Amino acid sequence: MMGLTPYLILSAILLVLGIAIVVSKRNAIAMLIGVEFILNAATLNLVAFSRHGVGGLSGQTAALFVIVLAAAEAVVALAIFLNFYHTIATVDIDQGDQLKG
Amino acid sequence: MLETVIFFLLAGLAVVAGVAILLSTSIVRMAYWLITMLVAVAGLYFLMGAYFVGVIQILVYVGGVAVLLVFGVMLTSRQLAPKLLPGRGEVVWLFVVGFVLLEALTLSILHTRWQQNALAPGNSVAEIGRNLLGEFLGPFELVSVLLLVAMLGAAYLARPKVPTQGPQHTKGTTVP
Amino acid sequence: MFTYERPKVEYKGLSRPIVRLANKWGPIGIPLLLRFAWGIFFAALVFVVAFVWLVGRFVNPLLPWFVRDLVVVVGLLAFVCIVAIIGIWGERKVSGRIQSRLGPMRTGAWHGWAQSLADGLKFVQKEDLIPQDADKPLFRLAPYVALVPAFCAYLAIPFGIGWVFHDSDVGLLFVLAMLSIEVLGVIMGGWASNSKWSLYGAMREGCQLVSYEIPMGLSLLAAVASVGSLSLVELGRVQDHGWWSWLLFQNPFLFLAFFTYYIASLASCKRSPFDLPEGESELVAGFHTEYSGFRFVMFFFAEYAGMFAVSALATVIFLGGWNSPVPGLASPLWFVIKSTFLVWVQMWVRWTLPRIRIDQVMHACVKYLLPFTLLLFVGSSLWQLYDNPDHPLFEGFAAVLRFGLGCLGLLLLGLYFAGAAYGFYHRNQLVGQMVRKHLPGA
Amino acid sequence: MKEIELQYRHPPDLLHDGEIPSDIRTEELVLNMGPQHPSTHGVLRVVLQTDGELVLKATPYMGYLHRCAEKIAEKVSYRQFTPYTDRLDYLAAMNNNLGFALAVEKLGGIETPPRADYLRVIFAELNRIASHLMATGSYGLDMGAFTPLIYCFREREWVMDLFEAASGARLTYSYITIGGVREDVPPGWVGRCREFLDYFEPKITEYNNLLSFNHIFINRTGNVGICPPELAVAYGLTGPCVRGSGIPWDLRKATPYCRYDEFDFDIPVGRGENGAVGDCWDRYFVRVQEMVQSVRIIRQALDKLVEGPVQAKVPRMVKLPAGEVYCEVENPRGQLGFHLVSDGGTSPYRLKIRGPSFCNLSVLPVLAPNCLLADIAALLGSIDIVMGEVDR
Repeated sequence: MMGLTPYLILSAILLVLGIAIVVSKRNAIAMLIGVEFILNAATLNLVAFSRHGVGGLSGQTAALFVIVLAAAEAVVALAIFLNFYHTIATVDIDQGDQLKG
Repeated sequence: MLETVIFFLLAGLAVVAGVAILLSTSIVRMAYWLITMLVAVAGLYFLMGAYFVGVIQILVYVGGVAVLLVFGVMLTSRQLAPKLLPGRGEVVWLFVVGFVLLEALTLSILHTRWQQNALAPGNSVAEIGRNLLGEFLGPFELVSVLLLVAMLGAAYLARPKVPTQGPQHTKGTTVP
Repeated sequence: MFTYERPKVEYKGLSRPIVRLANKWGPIGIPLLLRFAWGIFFAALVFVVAFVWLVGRFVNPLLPWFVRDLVVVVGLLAFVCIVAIIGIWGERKVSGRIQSRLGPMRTGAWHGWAQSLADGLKFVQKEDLIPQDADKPLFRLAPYVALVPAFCAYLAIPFGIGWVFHDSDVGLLFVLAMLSIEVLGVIMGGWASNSKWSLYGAMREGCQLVSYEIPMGLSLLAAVASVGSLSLVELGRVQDHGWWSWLLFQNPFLFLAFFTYYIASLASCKRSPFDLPEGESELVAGFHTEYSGFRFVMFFFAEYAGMFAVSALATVIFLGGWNSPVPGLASPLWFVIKSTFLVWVQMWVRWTLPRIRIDQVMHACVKYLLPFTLLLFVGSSLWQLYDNPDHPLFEGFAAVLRFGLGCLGLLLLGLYFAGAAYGFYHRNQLVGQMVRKHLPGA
Repeated sequence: MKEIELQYRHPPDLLHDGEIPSDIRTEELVLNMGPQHPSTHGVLRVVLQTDGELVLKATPYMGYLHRCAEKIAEKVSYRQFTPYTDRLDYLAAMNNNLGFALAVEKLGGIETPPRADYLRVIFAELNRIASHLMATGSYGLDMGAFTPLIYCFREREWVMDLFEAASGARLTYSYITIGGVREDVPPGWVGRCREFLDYFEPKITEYNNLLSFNHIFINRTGNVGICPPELAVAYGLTGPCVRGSGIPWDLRKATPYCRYDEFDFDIPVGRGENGAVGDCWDRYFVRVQEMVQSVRIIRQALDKLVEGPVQAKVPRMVKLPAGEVYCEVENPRGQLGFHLVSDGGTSPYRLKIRGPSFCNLSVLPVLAPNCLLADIAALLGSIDIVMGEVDR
């Protein structure tokens, strides 16, 4: 029988991987991928607590919220990136330091 | 026993996906590794008996967000690929910081006494629905507003900006 | 003296012993196999069915659960293959009849029914081409990513009470989720081909599927909300009092939701008039331009498996699933008949209508279908609110309307059968005279 | 000319709602459409510069089917060249034969007997029907509708049978020769032809119900590829393309040849019923209406068909007086012109052929920008080119 700990450790690994991706990549879309990793780590925590910890279904419900927020975030971020690409013809975020479109 | 094996398979898949993204230089491959991770995590949800969350993860993340992501990649990636690998100094820093963070998290996880619950809660969709419209009604409404705002924002950001070129054609030109 | 020598076929792309075997016996064996294809096919079919039945009937309680699962999965796999094989043959026959031709008439004995088996054999023999600059791992992976989810969808589809691999609380969502993964395989294949036509196909597929998933889900949700369960078995069970209790006839919103679902499902399995991802007059063959041989067959199988899966979903949710029109005769046979009918309508539509343009596809979804299905969802929910003993007047009105809708459905079906009978009676005029005289079995 | 071109360099917005899809800048792709592409109707190559689905520029390249027909003409005798004309617009071989025969007869002053004239009209119009059937059917295919093509082929087969009975060939007939037609039609042919007309006329309504007035089809073709009348004239479009732009220009009425003035028929023009005048739907529907008119002409010609010889007295080796002549006929695709220069020998000194498909194709780069990718297929199909004639 699996306990809570393996899930939490996996979640920690995913979180660190996500942060590493966000930090190391200069491509906006790759950063978005990293953010998805971080969010998934959080969701995994929530569901694991719901299953093995206390709190019942609240964890799963909160996980749903995270998924929905991630979807909204991805959509807006992609729209921004496409605009970014439209303006300066690249998705290298180092180029986006002009603060004007 | 089987649960443990499946857990390690799926967890391994997710971690491998993450590492592969770190090392990859092709943005489309990255997107597909992300999808691998998402599916693996969905599998973990199934393993934990959270069927609804797992299915929603696949439906929304894999079927929606990931497709959008791949789409965005295709629209932007072909030229001027920005740096996808960090410099050598950065790698060292990344490794140190990541290792410290991971170590801290793991230690704190291992040294905390978690209040464990052997019995799985019911995973009925109906109960989640009741939860959403009962205890979580406030956040639920907020999320719906947020989704609306996100939709409007995305549509606004992606709107056409340059007016149509050329003369406007009138319907039904007369025969000379 | 000139002697004709049978050209030596080189079988590549198979494992070494098979290559040796195929090179030795292929030129003789494959024609022989074709000749006896019907026998082999039926023997395999009978074997699989008998195996599943035997294990299910007698051995099931004695075996560990995974053997039972294994058997059911094998049975489902066989079913999907048969659906695809019959679907491909049926598509050809249907198109032939609609176009006043005969379609395949020679392969196999009766109406060329072994045609898809022969096609399959041909595809297996073909060289497995991968373009030089393709992203090879993704190119190889893509057909599986397209096929496996389409098959997985069947794990949650109930063929009858007890005839389901796994009945869960989220069966409906599971099927939808699986159908939505299929698009990833298509996009993957289109991108990895490194051909611009394929890329266009993949982009169109992405646009179209992500958009049409929403009206599709909303129309289904209208039905789900009126039953109060996401379990497909439960959804089928509430419709077991005869055809007037089918969800299709429950209220006018659901009646319309069935049609919106059907339109959206056409788009989601890239059937005409939404077949833009592979629109051959615009994009040579769309996302599978560069695919050949067995990988192409996998995309093909995925398409037909998807076609049947969306039809099965429509059957379970709107058309009473395995329940007979008159109560008491429920059987998986009804389920298959109804789903096959919906698949046939898909073919009918395909061979009648031209293709829509991509901007029209998006406009149709966002401007018309999406608001309309939202309206249906809200309307159906409101109907649910009032259709109960608390509002006797409305309940009576609803009952009358339900009966009227049921009669409308029967009338439509009757008209269809009348048209079919007319067509059958006048088939000599519809199929070209010349064709009828010269081909066997016409 | 220059002004018109400038005016239409940026043609009107062609999407049905008057919106462009999006201007988010994405990769511009250069697409090589053809020479092997299902909807280029042969070996045409169009290089498309696209932004997403939007076509910014289309450049047609041709020459993949060039067979030096004009040069060959200088080396063979007049009679020997007739089979080469079959291969120009291979879907309308009778009309090509007719054009060449008329050019030679005009220069040589050869009088054809009346029966030959009527037979020529009948065969030319039958071939117009066959060619338009092919054009409309394959236009349906370009739009993704398979079935109309097969229906059109079914009817076309009957026309082919009629041709086979008269000439022995089903595609390249060489039936209309210098001085008349090669031989008289076999007994019973006229009745068979009438039978076909009776069968065929109601079928046109069937096609209209199936394809022409199909809502999807109209949305795909109406307001797409609009070619205004001025542009059509400036680019020298002829045939259904210019008539689709609303200009009632038909050589059979304008400069009647072959006793076309004896027949009563109308010139269908595009009226912009489903969009602007000169859109793809208009060009398509002009063809459908022309089939009706052809049926009318054939019926009248069959009634007038007098007995008599079908060949004028022309020597085996035709020798034309020195001089030059330009003769045009109304082909299914437009005006086919033969500019024949003779130095008094047994073969032309120079033969210049004006192919209608070639001239019609020239408007493609003007109409294509701001179309969607799928509209290119619609545009090409509505211009209805035959590469055998474009490349010659």
